[in-house]
Amino acid sequence: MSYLPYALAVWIFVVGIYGVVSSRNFVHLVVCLTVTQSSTYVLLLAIGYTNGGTAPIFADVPQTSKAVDPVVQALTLTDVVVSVTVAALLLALAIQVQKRRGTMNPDELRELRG
Amino acid sequence: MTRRGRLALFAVSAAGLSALLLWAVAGLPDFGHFQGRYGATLNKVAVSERHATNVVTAIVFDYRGIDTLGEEFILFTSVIGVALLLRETRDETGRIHDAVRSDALRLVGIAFAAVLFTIGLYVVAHGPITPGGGFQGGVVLAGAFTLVYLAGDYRAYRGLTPQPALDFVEGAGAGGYAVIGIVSMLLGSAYLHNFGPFGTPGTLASAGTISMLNLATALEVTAAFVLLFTEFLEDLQLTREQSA
Amino acid sequence: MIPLQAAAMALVAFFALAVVLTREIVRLAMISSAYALTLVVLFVIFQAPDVALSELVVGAVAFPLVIVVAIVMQRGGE
Amino acid sequence: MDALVPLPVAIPLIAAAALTATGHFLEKRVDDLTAIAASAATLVISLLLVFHAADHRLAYWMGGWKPRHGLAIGVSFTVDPVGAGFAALAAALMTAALVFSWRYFDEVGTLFHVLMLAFLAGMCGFALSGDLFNMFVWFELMGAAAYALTGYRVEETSPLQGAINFAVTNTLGAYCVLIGIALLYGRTGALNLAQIGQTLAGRSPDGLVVVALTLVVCGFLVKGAIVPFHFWLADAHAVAPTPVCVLFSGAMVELGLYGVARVYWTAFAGVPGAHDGGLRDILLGLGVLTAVLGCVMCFLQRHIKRLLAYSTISHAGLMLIGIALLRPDGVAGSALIVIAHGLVKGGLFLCVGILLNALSTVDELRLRGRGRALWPVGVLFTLGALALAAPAPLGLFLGKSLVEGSAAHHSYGWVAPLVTAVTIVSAGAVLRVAGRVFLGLGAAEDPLLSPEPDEEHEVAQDPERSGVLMLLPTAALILAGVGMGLVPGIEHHVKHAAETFTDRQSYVATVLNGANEHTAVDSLSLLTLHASSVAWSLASLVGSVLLALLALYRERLVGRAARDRAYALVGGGLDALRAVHSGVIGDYVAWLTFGVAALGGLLALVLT
Repeated sequence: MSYLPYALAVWIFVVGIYGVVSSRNFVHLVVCLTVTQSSTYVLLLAIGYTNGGTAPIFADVPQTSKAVDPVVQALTLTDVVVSVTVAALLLALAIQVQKRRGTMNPDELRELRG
Repeated sequence: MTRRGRLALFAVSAAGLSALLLWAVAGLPDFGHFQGRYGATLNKVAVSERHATNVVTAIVFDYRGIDTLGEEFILFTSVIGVALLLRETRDETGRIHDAVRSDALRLVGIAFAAVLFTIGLYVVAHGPITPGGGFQGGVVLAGAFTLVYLAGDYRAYRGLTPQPALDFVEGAGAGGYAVIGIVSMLLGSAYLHNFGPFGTPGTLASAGTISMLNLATALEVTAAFVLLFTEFLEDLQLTREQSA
Repeated sequence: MIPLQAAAMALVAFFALAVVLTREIVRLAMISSAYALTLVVLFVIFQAPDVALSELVVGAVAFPLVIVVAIVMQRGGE
Repeated sequence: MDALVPLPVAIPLIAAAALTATGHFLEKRVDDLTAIAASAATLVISLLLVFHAADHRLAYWMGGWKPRHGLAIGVSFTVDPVGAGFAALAAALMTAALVFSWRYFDEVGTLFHVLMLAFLAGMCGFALSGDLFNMFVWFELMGAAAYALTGYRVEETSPLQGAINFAVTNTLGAYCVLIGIALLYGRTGALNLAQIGQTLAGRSPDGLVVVALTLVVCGFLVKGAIVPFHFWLADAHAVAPTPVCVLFSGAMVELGLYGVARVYWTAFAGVPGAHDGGLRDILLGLGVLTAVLGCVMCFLQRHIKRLLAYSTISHAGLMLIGIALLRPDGVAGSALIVIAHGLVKGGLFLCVGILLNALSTVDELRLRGRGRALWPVGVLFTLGALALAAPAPLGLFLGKSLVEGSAAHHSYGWVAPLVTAVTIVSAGAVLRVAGRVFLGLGAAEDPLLSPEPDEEHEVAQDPERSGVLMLLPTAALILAGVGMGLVPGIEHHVKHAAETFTDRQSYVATVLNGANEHTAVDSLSLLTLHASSVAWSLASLVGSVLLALLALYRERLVGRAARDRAYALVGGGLDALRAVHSGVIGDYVAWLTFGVAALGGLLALVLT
C-alpha cells in the first residue's frame, strides 16, 4: 500500500503518453494530454497526504489538529488551470485544422518535414 | 517513421521510463508519512497570521501569491490566444440561431442558471474560509452564463455578455491582481505584500488583500471562461450553419 | 479508510486506461467525464477539497465543451 | 533599488491587461505605442538590475515573506547578472520586434500585442525566479503565449501543424519538470532552489535524485531544442511570424538552457558525484550531437526561416557544450554566445521579414538575385552571417573562444576544432543564402535542398508601413550583435557574473540567510586575444566563405564524377536524417520519451 499511490501516478503518466503517441484524432490527443497531466495531480497530492490528517482548512476543526500538506494542494490548483488553458489552445488549433484540411488525424498532417 | 516503428520505439522507451519513475518514487517517504517542514509550518501559522481559515487559499493568494499571478495570466493569455486562433470565423458571418426553441425548456434552463449563479457567488465569497474561491466560483459563474446561451436565448446571452464588457472585466480582473501588488509597493512593502485590513478569522473579508485578490481572480476567471465558451460555441454554430 | 483509498485508486487507474483506449469520439467524451469524477473522489479521499472542487468544475464545464466540439466536428467531417 | 525586482514581470502584465480592458475604445496606434513603451521600460529596468546586481546578488521575497529560521515560506526572485541579463536580452529583442511590427498586425486589434507582452513577462519571470515551481509557472506562461503566436496565420495548415507540434512537445516537457518538482518536494519539502540544494547537498544520490534531475533537465531541454527533443523548433520557427521568431530564437530557446544551468548550479551542484566526469561527458555528448545535427540540417534548407531555425538548434548545441563543461568560464562563454547569437539571429530574422514583406517569398531559390534592390538589407544580412562565423574579435567570437579555452583547459582539446567545423557549416549556409539572394550568385536550382511550403505574406500589404521602422531595429540588432565583444570590460564582467552564477554556497547564503556580500569587479579592459582562438576564428571565417562558394558553384568547381561519388557516400544518410524530421507529432513524442529514458539511464549509470 505504501507506494501504490505513487505507482498509480506513474501508470497514468505512461498510459497518457501512450495515448498521445498512438492518437489518430486531435480531440483524443488533447484528452490524453490532460490524462498525462492528471498524473501530476495524483503524485503531488499523494506526496502531501498524512495518515489521519484532515484537510488544511481550520473552519470547523481546531488549529492544533493534524492536517495534510497544504502546499501541494496549492500547486495542484495552479496545475489544474494550466491543464485547462493548454487544452483550450490545442482544441482551437485542432478546430482550424479540421476546417482547412477536413481531417482530425495527426498522421495526415505532413506539410512540414525535412 | 512508420506507425509500427513509432510504437516500437515508444514501447522500448516507455519500459525504460516506467522503470526509472518507479525507481524514483521508491525513494519517496511512505504514503501517509510525509513530514515536510514547509507545509507543516504554514498549517501552524497561516490562520493566525492571515486570518484565513482555509490555508490553501492563504497560500494561493498570499504566501505564494506570485504563482497565482502567473496562473491568472496563463488563463488570460490562453483566452487571448484562442481569440486569435479562432478569429477568422467571425468574418465568415452567418446568423446564429437559438439552439432550443421550446419556451418551457428555456425557462427551466434560465432558472437553473440563476441557481448556478448564486452558488458561484457563494463559492467565490467563501474562498478564504472554506473550500473554493475565485477560480472555482468563477468557473461556476461562467457556467451560469453559458447555460443562458445553451437554454437558447442567444440575444439575451449576448445582451448579458457584450464583448467589450467581457474584455474589460477580463483585463480588469487580471490587471487588478497585478496592480494590487503594486499598491503594496507604494505602501512601502514588497510586491503582493498583504496590507490588510484583517478581520476575525472565519468571517467574510477577514483576510486583507487575500479577499481582494480572490475577487480579482473571480472576475478574471468568470470573464475568461465566458469568453472561451463563446469563442468555441459561436465557432461551432457557424461551422454547422455552413455545412448545413 | 484503506480499502476506500485502494478502491478509488483502482477506479482511477482503470478509467485512465479506458480514456486512452477509447477512439470513438462521443464515447471518449463520456468516459473522460467519468475519469474526471473518479479523480474528484480520489482528491476528496486525499483530503484536498479545494482541488476536488476545481477538478469538478473543470470536469463538469470544460469536458462538456469537449463533447460539443467533438460531436459537431465529427458531424462536419461526415 | 530592490523595489525594481518585480517590475520586469509586473509592467508587461499590467500593460497587457490594460490593453485588453480598453482595446475596444482605443485610438489606432495606441496599442503599438503602449506595447513598445512597456517593453522599453522593462528593458531599462532589467539593465538597471544587471548593474545593480553586478556586485551582489539580490533576494527579493514576494509578499515580504522572508525565510524563517532558514526556511523559505514565500517565493523569491533571486537576481544575479546572468538572470537579469536574460530578462534584458528578452526585453531588448521584444522592443526591436515590436518596433518592427509597427502597423504590422492591425487586423487582429490588440491581440498580438497582448500576447507579446505576456510572453515577455513569462520570460522575465523565468529568468528572475528563485523558486522551482514558480519557474514552472512562468515557463507555462511563455508557452501559452508562444503556442498562440506560432499559429497566427490560421488560414494555412502548416502554421497550425507547427503550433500543435510545439505545444504538445513543450507541454509534455513541462509535465516532466512538474513530476521532477513533485519528487524533489517529496524528498526535501522545499520548492525554493536554495533550500532544495541545501537539503540535497552532501548526500549521495539515489534513484529519486537521479530521476528528478533527469526530468527537470529533459523538460528544459525540450524548450532548449537539444537532440532528441529539438523537432518542434524548426516546425514552429518556419511558420511563426518573423517578429515572433526573433523572440523564439533569440531568447526562448536559450531560456531553456538557462533553466538547466540554473537548476543544476543551485539545486544539484552540491550532490556528490554531480561534478564528476560522467555528467559532464553526457551533457557534452548531447551538445555535440545537437550542434552537428543542427548545422547539417541547416545546410539542407531552402526555406530561409527554417534554415535559420536549424542554425539556432546548432547554436543551442554550442551553448550546451559551454554549460556542460560545468565550469564558470564555460558558463561565461555560453552566456556571451547567447547574447551575441540572440542579437544577430534576431536581426537576421527581421531581414527575412523585410524580404517577405517586399518580395512575398522566403524561398532561397525563388529569391535568387531579387534581393539586389534591397541592398541595405543585404548588407545587414551579410554582416549577420559573418558575425555567426565568429571572426576575431566580432560577433560570436568572444563567447566561442571562452568555451574553447575552458574546454582545452580541462583536456577537452577536440572541442575547438569541432566548434569551428560546426560554425563553418552553419555560417556557410547563411552566407550561401546571402550570396544567392542579394548577389544572385550560384545556380537557380539545387536538388539537394528540402522543398517546403513557401509563404507569400504574413500580414496584408500596407503601403503606409514604414520601411525605416523595419530597417532601424534590424540594423540595431545586427550591429549590436557584431560589436558586442568590443564593449570595454565585458569579458571580465561576464566572467565574474558566471562565477556568481555558479557559486552555490553564496547563493544559499544570500537567499536563506540574507547574507549580502559585495564582490566588485572593476574592469574596463578590452577582450583578450589568444593566438589559438584567433587562429580558429580565422579558420571558421575562411572556411564558411569557401563552403558557401562551394555550395553555390559546386557544378562548376567539382567534376561530375566526384559529385556523384559524394552523393553516393552521404546521400542516403542525409535522406534518412530528413525522414526522421517527419513533422508528425506522434513521432516527436516517441523520440521525447526515448530521450528521457536514455538520458535517465545514462545518468543512473554515472551518478549511482
